[in-house]
Amino acid sequence: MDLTMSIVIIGGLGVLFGGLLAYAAKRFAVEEDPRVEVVTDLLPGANCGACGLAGCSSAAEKIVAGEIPVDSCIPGGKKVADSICEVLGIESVASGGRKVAEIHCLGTKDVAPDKFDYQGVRDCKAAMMYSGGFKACAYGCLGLGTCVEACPFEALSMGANGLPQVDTEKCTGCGVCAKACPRNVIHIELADRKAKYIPCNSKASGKVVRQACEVGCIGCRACVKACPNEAVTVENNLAVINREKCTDCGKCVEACKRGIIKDVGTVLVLK
Amino acid sequence: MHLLAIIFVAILSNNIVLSQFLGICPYLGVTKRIDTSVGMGMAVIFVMTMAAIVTWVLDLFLLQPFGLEFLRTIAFILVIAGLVQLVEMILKKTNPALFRALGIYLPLITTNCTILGVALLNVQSGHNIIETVVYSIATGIGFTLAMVIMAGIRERLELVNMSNYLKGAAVTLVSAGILSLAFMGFKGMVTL
Amino acid sequence: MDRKLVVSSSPHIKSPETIRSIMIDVLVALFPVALMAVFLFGFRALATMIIAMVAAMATEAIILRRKNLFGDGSAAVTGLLLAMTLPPAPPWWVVVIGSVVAIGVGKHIYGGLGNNIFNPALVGRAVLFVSWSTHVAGNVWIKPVPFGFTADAVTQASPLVTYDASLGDLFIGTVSGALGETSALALIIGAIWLFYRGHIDWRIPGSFIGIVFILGLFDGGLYMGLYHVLAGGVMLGALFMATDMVTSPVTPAGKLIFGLGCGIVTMAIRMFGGMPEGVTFGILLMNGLTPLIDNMTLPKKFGEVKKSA
Amino acid sequence: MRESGLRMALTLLIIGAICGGLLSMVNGFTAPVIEERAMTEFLQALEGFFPEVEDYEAQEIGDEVFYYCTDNSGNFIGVVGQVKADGYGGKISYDLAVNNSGDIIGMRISSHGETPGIGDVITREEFQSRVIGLNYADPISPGVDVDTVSGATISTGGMLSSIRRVMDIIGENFMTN
Amino acid sequence: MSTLAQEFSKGLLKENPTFRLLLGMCPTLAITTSAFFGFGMGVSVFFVLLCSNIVISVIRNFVPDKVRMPAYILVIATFVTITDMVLNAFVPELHKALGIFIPLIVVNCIIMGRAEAFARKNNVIRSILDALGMGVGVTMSLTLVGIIRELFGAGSIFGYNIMGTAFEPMGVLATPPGAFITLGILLGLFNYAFKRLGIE
Amino acid sequence: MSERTFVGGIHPGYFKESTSGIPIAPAKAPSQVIIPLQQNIGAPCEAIVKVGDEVKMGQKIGEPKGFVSAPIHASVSGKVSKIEPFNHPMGTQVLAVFIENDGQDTPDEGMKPNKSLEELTPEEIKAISKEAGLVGMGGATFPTHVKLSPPPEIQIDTVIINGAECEPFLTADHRLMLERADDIVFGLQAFMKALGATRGIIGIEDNKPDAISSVRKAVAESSGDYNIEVHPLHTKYPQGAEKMLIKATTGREVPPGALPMAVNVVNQNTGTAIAMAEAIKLGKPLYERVVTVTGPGIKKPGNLLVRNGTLIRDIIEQCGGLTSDARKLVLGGPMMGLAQPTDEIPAIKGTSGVLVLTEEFVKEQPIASCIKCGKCVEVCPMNLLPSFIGAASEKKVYDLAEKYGAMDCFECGCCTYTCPAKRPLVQWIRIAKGAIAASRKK
Ligand SMILES: Cc1cc2nc3c(=O)[nH]c(=O)nc-3n(C[C@H](O)[C@H](O)[C@H](O)COP(=O)(O)O)c2cc1C
Ligand SMILES: Cc1cc2nc3c(=O)[nH]c(=O)nc-3n(C[C@H](O)[C@H](O)[C@H](O)COP(=O)(O)O)c2cc1C
Ligand SMILES: Cc1cc2nc3c(=O)[nH]c(=O)nc-3n(C[C@H](O)[C@H](O)[C@H](O)COP(=O)(O)O)c2cc1C
Ligand SMILES: Cc1cc2nc3c(=O)[nH]c(=O)nc-3n(C[C@H](O)[C@H](O)[C@H](O)CO)c2cc1C
Ligand code: SF4
Ligand code: SF4
Ligand code: SF4
Ligand code: SF4
Ligand code: FES
Repeated sequence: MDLTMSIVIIGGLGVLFGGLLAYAAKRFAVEEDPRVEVVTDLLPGANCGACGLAGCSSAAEKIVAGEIPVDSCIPGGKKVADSICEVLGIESVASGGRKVAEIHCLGTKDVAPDKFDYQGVRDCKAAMMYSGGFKACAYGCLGLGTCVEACPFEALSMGANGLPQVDTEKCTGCGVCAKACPRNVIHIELADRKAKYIPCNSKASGKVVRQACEVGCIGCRACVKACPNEAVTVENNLAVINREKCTDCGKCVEACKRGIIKDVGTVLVLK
Repeated sequence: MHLLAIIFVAILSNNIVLSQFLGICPYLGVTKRIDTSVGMGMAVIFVMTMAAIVTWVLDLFLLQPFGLEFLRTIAFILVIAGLVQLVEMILKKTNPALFRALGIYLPLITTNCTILGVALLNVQSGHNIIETVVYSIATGIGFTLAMVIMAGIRERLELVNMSNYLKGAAVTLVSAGILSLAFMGFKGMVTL
Repeated sequence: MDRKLVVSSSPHIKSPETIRSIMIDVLVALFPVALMAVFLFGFRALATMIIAMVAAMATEAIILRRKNLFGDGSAAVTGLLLAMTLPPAPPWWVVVIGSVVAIGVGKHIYGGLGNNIFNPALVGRAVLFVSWSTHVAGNVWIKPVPFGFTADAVTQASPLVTYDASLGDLFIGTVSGALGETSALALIIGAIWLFYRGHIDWRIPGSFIGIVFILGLFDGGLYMGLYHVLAGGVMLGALFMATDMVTSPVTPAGKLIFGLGCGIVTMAIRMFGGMPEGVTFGILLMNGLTPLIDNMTLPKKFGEVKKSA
Repeated sequence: MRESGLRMALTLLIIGAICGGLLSMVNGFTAPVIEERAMTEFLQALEGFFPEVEDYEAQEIGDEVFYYCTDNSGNFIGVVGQVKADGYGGKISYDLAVNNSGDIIGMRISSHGETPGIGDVITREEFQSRVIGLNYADPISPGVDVDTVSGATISTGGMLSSIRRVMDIIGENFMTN
Repeated sequence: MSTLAQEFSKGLLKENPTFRLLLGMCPTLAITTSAFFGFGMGVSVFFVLLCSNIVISVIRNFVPDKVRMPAYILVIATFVTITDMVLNAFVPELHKALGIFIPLIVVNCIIMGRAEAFARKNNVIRSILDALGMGVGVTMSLTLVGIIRELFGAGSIFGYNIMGTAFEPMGVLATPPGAFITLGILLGLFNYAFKRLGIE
Repeated sequence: MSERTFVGGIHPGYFKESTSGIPIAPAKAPSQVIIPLQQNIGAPCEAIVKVGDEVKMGQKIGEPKGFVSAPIHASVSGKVSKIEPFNHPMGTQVLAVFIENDGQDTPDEGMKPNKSLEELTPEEIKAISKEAGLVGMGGATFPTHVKLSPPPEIQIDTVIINGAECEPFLTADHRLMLERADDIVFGLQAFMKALGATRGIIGIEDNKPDAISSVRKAVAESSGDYNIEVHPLHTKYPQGAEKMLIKATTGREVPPGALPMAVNVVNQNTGTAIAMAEAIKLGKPLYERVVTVTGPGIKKPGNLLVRNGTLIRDIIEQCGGLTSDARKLVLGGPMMGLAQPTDEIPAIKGTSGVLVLTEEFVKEQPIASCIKCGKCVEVCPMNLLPSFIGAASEKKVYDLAEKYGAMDCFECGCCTYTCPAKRPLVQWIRIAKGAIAASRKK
């Protein structure tokens, strides 16, 4: 008796709900793209905002709808972009190599003095509101760590020298830090490039730089002349190295009297 | 008077979260903002009451007559899961506005132990249908109350410099503990 | 110019008041209360207060890895107020655990001074109450012996159980009870100091005591109204603990609601509940509601015409 | 037709039937054990109160049950009430045993919601010893005739009031001599 | 295969259901007043988890997607009910202590979570290993919380008096507030420990 | 017997004694003035002189580029030596006209008396104020002619002269009220006529009883048929903030985000009134103003009549120079003034004070957590929740900051002044305002 009734009741309830659900599923069907959910799962879920949207799920929606490119998620990189392509059944786009943040300032406290004592909120943007920042160099890093705070991946830390350090392992190249920095000290670059680079951001004239910083680029063009590959140019008083042309020969490093030309990597991992 | 006592006990002195430990998962998960915790609370009140009524009827007319009380767990949960899914589908189609307000919480609710817990408590303590309805609504209100208080606390803690290790679930639990201490003050006021 | 100037946001002058000066003011305000406790309950009361304060300050110093024991003074206030809610002579380890819980759980889990949601001293007391009720509630109230600094302890029931103390005794404090709660007189003197220094505002104590009095009227007329205000922890709670700025609302309307809530819960517990004393639970509960209250009572901006909330 | 309604219903029917059947079988196996255990447990409890108990007869008074116990010669040896008291955290269920001269000889708390460390003193010797030995004719007014436990006045007071009430019932219904 | 070992070990620490995934918190709080109850609950969850993981991974290919949830729930509820009846018959003391939290294992997020996230996508072997790891993880966690609460709240562990007779237990640990606070602090400590050990 | 006041506010130390008794003295004209081409809120000016040009004192050298702007005039006679960016009190670099002073002070021909006030039409008064480059001298440097031209649908009925001078340390307005009361009354009459207002009010804090009686006397002696009242005000910072002043004198409350004209009021500083009077009576444009040079870091404090474009360093030198422990230079008062990184900064139309603070004022105190004492809430004259705005801004949750009223803060500084936890509330609020404004623009 128990046995049959149990079977009948639970089985019956099963049928009832199976049937009801089946009916309801037809009757109340709502169009929804199931791929959105799948794509959301694929995204890293850090909700970092590097894609410029509110979070990963809205990015997924827009990606599926084709409103933004499949490789919009910078932290996810090529891997995620490829798997999204797979889901959406479109051909993989060749998104460039992995990118990382690079700090373009070597003006530590010892070599680039402050012009006045700033008191108040310890935040670079806040400090910028008072006479354009306390550092004598109007382009250098203020060292209050707004970028460190902004990084959604804990890839930045404030070094003992008062400049932010990038942990290239953790950095996803999302660029959130670069956007947060009020002095545009952080550039996003290819991770595995072979080239020298110039960790200075000063577009001031050589005279001004000399007063404000012991190491900053003064735009003297010694490196331009030294480079056999025409990889170095000076724009706005600041030398820039073209990574495509640079062969990493090191001639410019010898030429620079201020010693500001560095190997990619040496400064990046400085701890 | 008896019904009032049920309400008092269910909301305050035997609060479902703070002294009965049911529904802790959403309590930790959905109390980040006040408005979402209100939404979740409303959804719980609705589903809880509906589920309690249906399971009460089921128990009285199907399980008890055949002496099949041992099937309560399985029968109830089946009914609840089915119901929630049905409601979700129907809401989505017929009332998209309400669905947007409550719908996102519905899937969470199936696996929320308050619903099954209250359904079981109702039949175990021999409530009649009126008591069942009152008890379920009051319990839902108690749940919402606890949720909203915690959401207020957590919104404030958002603006606070505290250890990252304790942020989130850990501090929520400690706060729940102190709140639960405070709610203990209501015990002994009304006995059922 | 030869010197480096300082640049900061306006304003360029600041009031001399600091957190530390406020906490010292609270300690000063509690001095008459402490004096009264020693006067009534003897040196054992002094020992309890010192143990609580030192334990609280030491806990905080360890958590913050701070050398200075006193620091900003808030731990000392917490310790002293915790002692004020305890019987004259609980075992020393109960007092120490109370202080550790108050500072550790009540305060530093939330990130320390200013960030806690619940009144630390009351968290400490509530935990003690539930853990060792025999030591901090029940048969522990010592009969006061004025000037009997080393007199033997004789226990006596709390006036909230017997309901037979005279209003005069309750006002002066010559009744049994927790260290800091018996003497309304000393509490009022202390509170006047805080009021004068601008650290407390009339709203919380006013609404708290007011509603207790009004509800007390229903419990037996004017006499009971006054009795409920004077007996037990209402005065201590309303003047020193509900007013803890960190854990009470900042908005003026919020303060009124907060005080009312504390008073109503206290009286509900006293009149219908299982225990003689509801102040601890009333305040803790309202502490939990404080963020919501603040949010619901945003003040009307200058010049703003009536707009719903 | 893979996702048809029929298939859905059928799947659930099969799973449901299997589950139902399985449960029923397990129940058939455990139910007697549970029942038997409950019986022996109760009998053991009765024996704990009255070692010489041989037979008993249940009698429902209000919503509480009283067991009228007799020894092997059928003599009335005492009553055990399965009764309830109002505690701090809800109802306290307990068994109260009274011998044939109306003295409480034992009690056992079967379930309660009192605060551990405070109200659960009712389960301990400290409180129970105050109750054991009381006669149905004694006054049992809480705090007056029998001391409550301070700090747990509600729990112990509630117990004492309930005992008073139960003793009245017992006196009325069982103590005919 | 090393990944199989991972399937098992992840539940112990890295994805510990209690301290990392914060699942099934209700019983973790409610019934851990003693080490034995914690252990008993852990084992019950373990049992249900194992059985349902096996069955679900076996039937996963036959169940239409739309009725996936009801079907899984049926399976889980069956094992829960069996646990309930068996405990009631043979370990009545535990059954009484765990009370309503036994039927509520049905909705314990760990079990449904594993069914949805794992068993439905993986074969039987992997599902068993997953269940074993998660089950051991839950049992360990619940027992740990139970030990702490019993030790300080009653002075004993698994019923054996540890603290001596002079010890006056800290009653609050046996109450709901104590449960919340203990678990909160433990969680904080675990977060700290995990960070220190580099387990993300 | 002072007026009703507003809720909130603070009573800081006033520090006014060191300068309030010292009569205004003209400052020595420097050998070179550096006149920035941006001297008011609104659009900057365009230079209308070239390097090498000879200019006369009072000659227009900057022509406004927009409606909300006022012309700029030379403050000395001499030769324009260069026009290039230079430090500006706002903390930026702004194009400035450098004039080598020939020491002659040759006046410009344009500087000649106008018709009498009775004969002038409102339009003419507005034109005079515009040509004279009048801007508000109470701090915000809003072009006066704009204030005198309300939209046609608004009829201004009351003009208030702000003689509150509630900022600690500053005494320039106080001295002006003692020494130039008749011109203040004349200026007010001009404003009233320009706006067709029927009521004039001069509000003065009651800690300046001598100024009150001096102005009362001037009102009594004034000619013309104007209804002018002198209102003593409760001494409390920020009594001089226009919304608070309007509330205290007329009982009207300017709604959040609105201007005084929303309640039919226009409000002008005493200095502006005198500049108006001088513009009418003498045809003199605004090229010099009274500056209080004060603070514990100044050796010989005083009130100086300073030419526009004089370097602060020169001004300080004339006041005996700095003491050895001077550490902070503020232009304006201590509550709202701007701290400067250097003293190589020219005085401009809005420079009401040069305040030098010493070591003891700049000791940096650590920022503690908010203890929610509510003192900032109590003192906020706008009735905002500074503590929560600050906390929200600290955590960069700007929508919450907005909810608690960030956008209605006028940065009076009461909250920061009073905060026992030493929280930089105003700075956080400013950051939040910037962020909110930026997100609104999007
Ligand atoms: C958290 C908490 C738990 C309590 N638990 C109990 C309890 O289980 N039983 C009880 O009688 N009273 C309980 N009380 C009430 C108090 O202990 C109350 O003071 C006591 O019952 C009155 O005793 P007294 O008259 O000796 O002070 C509890 C109070 C609190 C705050
Ligand atoms: C954008 C803006 C527009 C203004 N428009 C007018 C106006 O049309 N009429 C007027 O009388 N004042 C106007 N004002 C001036 C203000 O009322 C006020 O006097 C000025 O901002 C200086 O005030 P403060 O020193 O209190 O900041 C305006 C101010 C600003 C900032
Ligand atoms: C906080 C605060 C305080 C102020 N204090 C004064 C003051 O004491 N005296 C004054 O003339 N203006 C003061 N102002 C400026 C006035 O609000 C208003 O802008 C000025 O009186 C308008 O006149 P003006 O345009 O002639 O400068 C203050 C402004 C603020 C925001
Ligand atoms: C008026 C006033 C009352 C206070 N009351 C308490 C109190 O009741 N309990 C307490 O732990 N601290 C109290 N404090 C100290 C301090 O605010 C408290 O430790 C904070 O809650 C810790 O963040 C008080 C401080 C003041 C100024
Ligand atoms: S890089 Fe930019 S944001 Fe980072 S510390 Fe330097 S100035 Fe600040
Ligand atoms: S360092 Fe910058 S680019 Fe790299 S992850 Fe962090 S925010 Fe993104
Ligand atoms: S919030 Fe703004 S208006 Fe209010 S006190 Fe602070 S600075 Fe003044
Ligand atoms: S004055 Fe300072 S400490 Fe007090 S509430 Fe305001 S911000 Fe917080
Ligand atoms: S276990 Fe109760 S809600 Fe998850």
